[in-house]
Amino acid sequence: MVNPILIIGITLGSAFLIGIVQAFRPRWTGWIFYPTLVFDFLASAVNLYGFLSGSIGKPIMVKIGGFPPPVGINLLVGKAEAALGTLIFAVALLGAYHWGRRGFPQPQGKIMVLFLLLALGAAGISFTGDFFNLFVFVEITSIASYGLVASSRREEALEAAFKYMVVGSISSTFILLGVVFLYKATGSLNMLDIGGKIAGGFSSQVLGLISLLILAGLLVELEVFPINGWALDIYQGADPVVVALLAGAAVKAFYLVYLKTASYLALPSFFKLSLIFGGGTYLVSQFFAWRQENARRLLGYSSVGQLGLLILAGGLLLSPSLPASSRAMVLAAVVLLILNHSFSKSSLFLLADNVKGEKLEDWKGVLSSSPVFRFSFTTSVFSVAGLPPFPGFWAKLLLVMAAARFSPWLVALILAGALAEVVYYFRFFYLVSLGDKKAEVGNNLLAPLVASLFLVGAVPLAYKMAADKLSLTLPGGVLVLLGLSLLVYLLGFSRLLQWLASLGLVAYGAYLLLPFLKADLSGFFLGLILAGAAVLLLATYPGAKNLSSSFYPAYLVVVFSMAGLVLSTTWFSLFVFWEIMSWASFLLINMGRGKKAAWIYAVLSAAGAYAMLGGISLLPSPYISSVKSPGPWLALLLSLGFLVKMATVPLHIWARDAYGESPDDFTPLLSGIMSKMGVFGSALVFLYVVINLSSRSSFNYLLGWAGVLTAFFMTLLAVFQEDLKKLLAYSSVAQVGYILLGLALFTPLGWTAALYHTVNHFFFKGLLFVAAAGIVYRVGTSYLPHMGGLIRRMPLTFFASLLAVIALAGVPPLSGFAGKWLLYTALIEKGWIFIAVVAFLASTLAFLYSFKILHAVFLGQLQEENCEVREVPIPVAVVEIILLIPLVVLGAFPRLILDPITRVLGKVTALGIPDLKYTKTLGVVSRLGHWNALFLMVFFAGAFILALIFFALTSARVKLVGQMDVGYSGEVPRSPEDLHFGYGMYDHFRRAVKWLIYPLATRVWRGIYEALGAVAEMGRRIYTGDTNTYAAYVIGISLLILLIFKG
Amino acid sequence: MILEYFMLFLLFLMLALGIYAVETRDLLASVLAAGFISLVASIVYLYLQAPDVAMTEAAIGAGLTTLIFIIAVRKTERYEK
Amino acid sequence: MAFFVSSILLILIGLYAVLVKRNIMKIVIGLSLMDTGVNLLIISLGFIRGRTAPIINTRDLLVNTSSKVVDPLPQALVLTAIVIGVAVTAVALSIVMLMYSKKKTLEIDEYKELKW
Amino acid sequence: MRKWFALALLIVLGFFLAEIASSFPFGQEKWGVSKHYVDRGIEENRGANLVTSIVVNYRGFDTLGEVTVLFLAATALAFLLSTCRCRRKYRRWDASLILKTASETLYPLLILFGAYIFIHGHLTPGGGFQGGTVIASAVMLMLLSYFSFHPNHRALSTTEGLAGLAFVLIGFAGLVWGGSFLANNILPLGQWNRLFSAGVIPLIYVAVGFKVGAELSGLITDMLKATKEEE
Repeated sequence: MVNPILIIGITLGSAFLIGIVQAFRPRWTGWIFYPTLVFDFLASAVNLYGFLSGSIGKPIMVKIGGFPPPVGINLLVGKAEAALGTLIFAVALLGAYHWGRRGFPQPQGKIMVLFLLLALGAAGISFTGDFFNLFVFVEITSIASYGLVASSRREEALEAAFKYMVVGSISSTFILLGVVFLYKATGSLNMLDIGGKIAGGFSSQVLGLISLLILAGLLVELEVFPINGWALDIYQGADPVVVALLAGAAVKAFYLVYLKTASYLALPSFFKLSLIFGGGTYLVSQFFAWRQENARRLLGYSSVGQLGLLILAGGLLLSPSLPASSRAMVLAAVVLLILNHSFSKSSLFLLADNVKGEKLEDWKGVLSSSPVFRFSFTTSVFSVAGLPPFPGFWAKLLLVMAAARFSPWLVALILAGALAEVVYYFRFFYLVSLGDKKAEVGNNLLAPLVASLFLVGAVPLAYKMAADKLSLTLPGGVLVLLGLSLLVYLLGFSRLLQWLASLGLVAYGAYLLLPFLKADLSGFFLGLILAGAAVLLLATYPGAKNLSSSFYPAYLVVVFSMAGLVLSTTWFSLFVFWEIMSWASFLLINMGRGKKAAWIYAVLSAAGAYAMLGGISLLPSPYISSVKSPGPWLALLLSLGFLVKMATVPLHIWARDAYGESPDDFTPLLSGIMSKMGVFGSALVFLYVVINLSSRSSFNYLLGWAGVLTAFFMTLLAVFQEDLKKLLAYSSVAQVGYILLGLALFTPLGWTAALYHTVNHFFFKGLLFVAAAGIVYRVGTSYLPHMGGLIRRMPLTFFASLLAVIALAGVPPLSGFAGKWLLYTALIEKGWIFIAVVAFLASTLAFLYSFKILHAVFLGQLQEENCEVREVPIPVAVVEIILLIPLVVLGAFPRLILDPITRVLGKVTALGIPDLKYTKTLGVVSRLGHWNALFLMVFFAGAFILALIFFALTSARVKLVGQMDVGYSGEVPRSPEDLHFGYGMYDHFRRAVKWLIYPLATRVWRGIYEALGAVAEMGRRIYTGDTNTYAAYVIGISLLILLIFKG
Repeated sequence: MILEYFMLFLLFLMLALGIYAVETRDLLASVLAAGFISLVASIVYLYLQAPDVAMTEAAIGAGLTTLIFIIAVRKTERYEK
Repeated sequence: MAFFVSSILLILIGLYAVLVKRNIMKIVIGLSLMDTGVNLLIISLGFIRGRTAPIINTRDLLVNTSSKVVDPLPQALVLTAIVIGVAVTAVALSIVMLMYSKKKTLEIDEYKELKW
Repeated sequence: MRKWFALALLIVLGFFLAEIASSFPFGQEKWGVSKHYVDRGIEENRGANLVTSIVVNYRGFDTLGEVTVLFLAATALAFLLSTCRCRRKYRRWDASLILKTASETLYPLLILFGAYIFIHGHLTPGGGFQGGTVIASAVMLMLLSYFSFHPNHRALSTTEGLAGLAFVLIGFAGLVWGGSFLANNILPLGQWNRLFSAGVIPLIYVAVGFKVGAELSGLITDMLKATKEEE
């Protein structure tokens, strides 16, 4: 145990000493400055360790002057104070190192004194047990902050410092008055003493007003809305290092003392006060940041918002009606939030210090400038936005679960704020990752790197805390695999090694998870994931591709989080893996060309996930299989996240570009497997939630329509798509729509169709996307009119694609037909005739684009620039062949997959097994009809071969012409595109159905976004920048607090 | 009794000076008025049996604060627009 | 009572300058007036009618002291507050001087670069 | 508009403050923890001036903070004004002979007086802060009289640093020999109302006096000399 007075005394002594040394040897000041900070940090850390390990049982009470508490001043350092002290000095050390590396402004000894005393003041604020002493430390902190904020001597910095000075003076006047009044009322200045008196029944008619005066003063320092204009100005105008220290450390001390004061002065209205101001600040700030173009101010809004969340959590802690278990959750959440925010925000501000210019535009291209920058930035943004696996994520989880016991509206508020945060942080992320040019970035990156490494290091701790409080268990094997996946990043020097390691890891994963490969729903999907991932990974052979070094780790994380997802037994676990999968896939999509698409994907994923979390928080039990008596809203909330991943209309707007512009090596996984996680999730919702719904049949019917409309519209859009990958994207979404329809039927046959299609869609869409990746790799574009005639250059790929397209179109004899047959049978059996009609129409339309794929890519004349194109690389070819086999085999023997599905459905007791029989002659027999797959296969193969022979015999009469080797009567074609088959294909048809493909959803979503943005922009104007006005806000809000809460 | 009326006078004087200090456009006069308020306050402190505070207010509030205000006004502008 | 009223009024006069005056020097003067008012209020709170200053320099004060002197604690607090007040004023003035040296004006309207 | 709005706010605020203040009847006896200081102060500290006892001993930690605040302010001001291109509006020549002569006479006297105040801080009104300010006023007088007068910056810094260290070290001495930081039991308390009494209180107040004197002198000097040639 280190006596906390040593920290304060030694730091003060060092500050005085620096003053002397500065006068004689200015260079030597560092020799006092840094060791003092290190000592402070170590001393606090030793105490913290003491508390955590239990060797210090009680809070350390330091009686200054030897007088017992009410007489003398005392310091009271408990676990929270020790932790906060450690945090403050850790952040201070980082900031000091960073600043020293960049060079302190001269005279440096003076700045060091200010810096040291700011940290000391913050520590003192949290240590002290005496109200007047608190005032003194508040003043130390404030004056040091005024000086430091102004220290860059820029005009903006001075302006910010002045505003802070004015507002801070008013706030400390309130605190001083409150403290003195408190002394008059209670006869004491000691926090414990006063707390004891009040708890012991002491009361006075003005006690409420007095307490509120103090709390109002503290709320000013806590930057609550709308009295936080000054704080935003500091974030924008002051030196980023100072801001890191203020936002990362000093404010947290104010937060702690706010909580302490509120709990000592214990008025019943305090929790409402905190909830209202915390919640309001949180929501409003996250929202106001939407259109912010200044990076530092944006970070400022985020900081203010995070503080608001902390205050809201504090309000929960102060609430008398919170059950003890939820209390523990909130406490854990507060600890994690503070940790998370301090380090991520320090990291971000210190990174901002390395970027020239403050506008978001100036940040363009910084991500490609240095891997350290990229790592720190990504980690910090993920962390501050509360994404897995960082502490902020677990904090959010804990807070939401605790808030759910309180009020669903609180949950909604927290999640809405979190969503708004994702919106602007990922807008930031998207703008930052734009740009091919490398931005000029400073190289003072060690401190932010350390801060972000700390965030990474805190992940196990955060997980443990959350897991304890939520009794959450994640499958251990999967966690190990996820950890190993991240280690693949370390092989970043060689992509080939990464690829090999990834293959090995997937194999190891399959070995590890083998026991779970049972004939149930989880096992079914697990098999698909592991086998599919292994095959698709094979095709990503790096060769000479320009893959990011984080491609493979992220890929593996997606794969294993999917494995964890399907193995989950609780909704928590499912949500955690769902989020990990979403954000790892976001990173992968962001590696491609479509940065903006990645942003939209992020926002919609987050919206869906938070809806899901909201739903989960309202469930009485976290076990997936025990959802009792849900309302329709709950069912909808739970399924929203899955619907987003399945890109069900109208949540599909992300899909085209996210699929189309993601890295070509990732798209097969995204389409073939990841979209099926939405299917898995929806299946769970249907099985365990919707089934208990009183309005179950209408809910199912609604989702059935959603599925079929998705299928219809996406098919329609695919028909007119001119980009190969985007066309496949639409097609993929449409197919998943069919699957959703099958699930919504909720009959054994419908589910058989859905599961069958799930597997089958993986085969043909995986094949098509792998082929597309190969083609794009060779041709260099995904734009259809630039292809054509490739059949002669890539015969294998053509053949593979041909079969895949036949399967896709659902034409006999290949595997696709079985899916369609089953689905239509199920639809008719159920009697959803209208839906069946639309589905039929959609699958007819699908022929159009199926043909387009073959036609525009492979048939017609070869473009001149493609004359030298070679067959796809060998690994791709191998994968094509691997995926081709099941298409044919399943086409002939559908029972190979129908039997396992029947077994799986046998386990699903709610559903029963499908009414299908198999006979030698009739093949598969349902109540409505039958079809013999083997016979069809032989028949069609025979016909095909006959046609082939005929063609071979007559091919002598066919003459090949060059593309430009044509002439119209006098007219000369202007460009090869004019003569291209695929160019403007179905244009006439497009004109006819223009009204149907109007991008309504996109427009509506964009309209909502822009409208909200405009409102945010208007709202922000209450921060007029005028000092008088800010002061008036402070007085006005304080009066409001006094008026409303004095009761 | 006279003393109490004198105190009332002093308090009134303080308020009057306060309003003057806030409303005058001459910053130097404003600063001096503020210093004078401190001086008056220190007399009031004596009445309130706080000699320590009276000394401090006279030395720091009336003396030092006024001095640094004067320096600051001299180094910036004397008249408010 | 007059002491309470006038010290509160002094605080309000100072605040009025902070809220209304468009000159940064005036705002700082206002803050300083506010400080004076607060200090006066605190001392008035500690005053006990008919008592003497808390300095025990005669022997008869030694016995039964608490019925003979005013409350010394508020005085001690004000002592601290006055010194802190001058410290804040000094920093504020240095910021004002620097601001003036950049833009050559004390008008608050010129210092509204940071907003929204 | 702004004026009336502000007035409205202030009236409400005034109402609240009055409501709180009026619940404590003016001039009436109400002891809290300070009853301990009044009743036992002499016994525990021997300092005749109870305010000093509180400031330096019972709440000595606040005073340490207060000293720190002043130190901070002086540091911040020196830092900020070290590059200020402020207007140079004071004389570049010495003041009149009368002022110079008077200043020279008063200078040592004022310093002596300041020292007297803080040495007697535990006996009479006043103490380190007041004494220090008086010393600073002596320096100010010289600054006003002589254009070229410039207090030795290093000496000032050293004084203020050493004085501050002395405060902290006395505190630590209390921790080591007296059991707690700033404990007043490491020196004999002596007899009530004597110069050498009250244990460490006079020592601390002397240190504070030196520190405040040096700091405020430095502060005034920094402000006055905060000029860069702009012509």
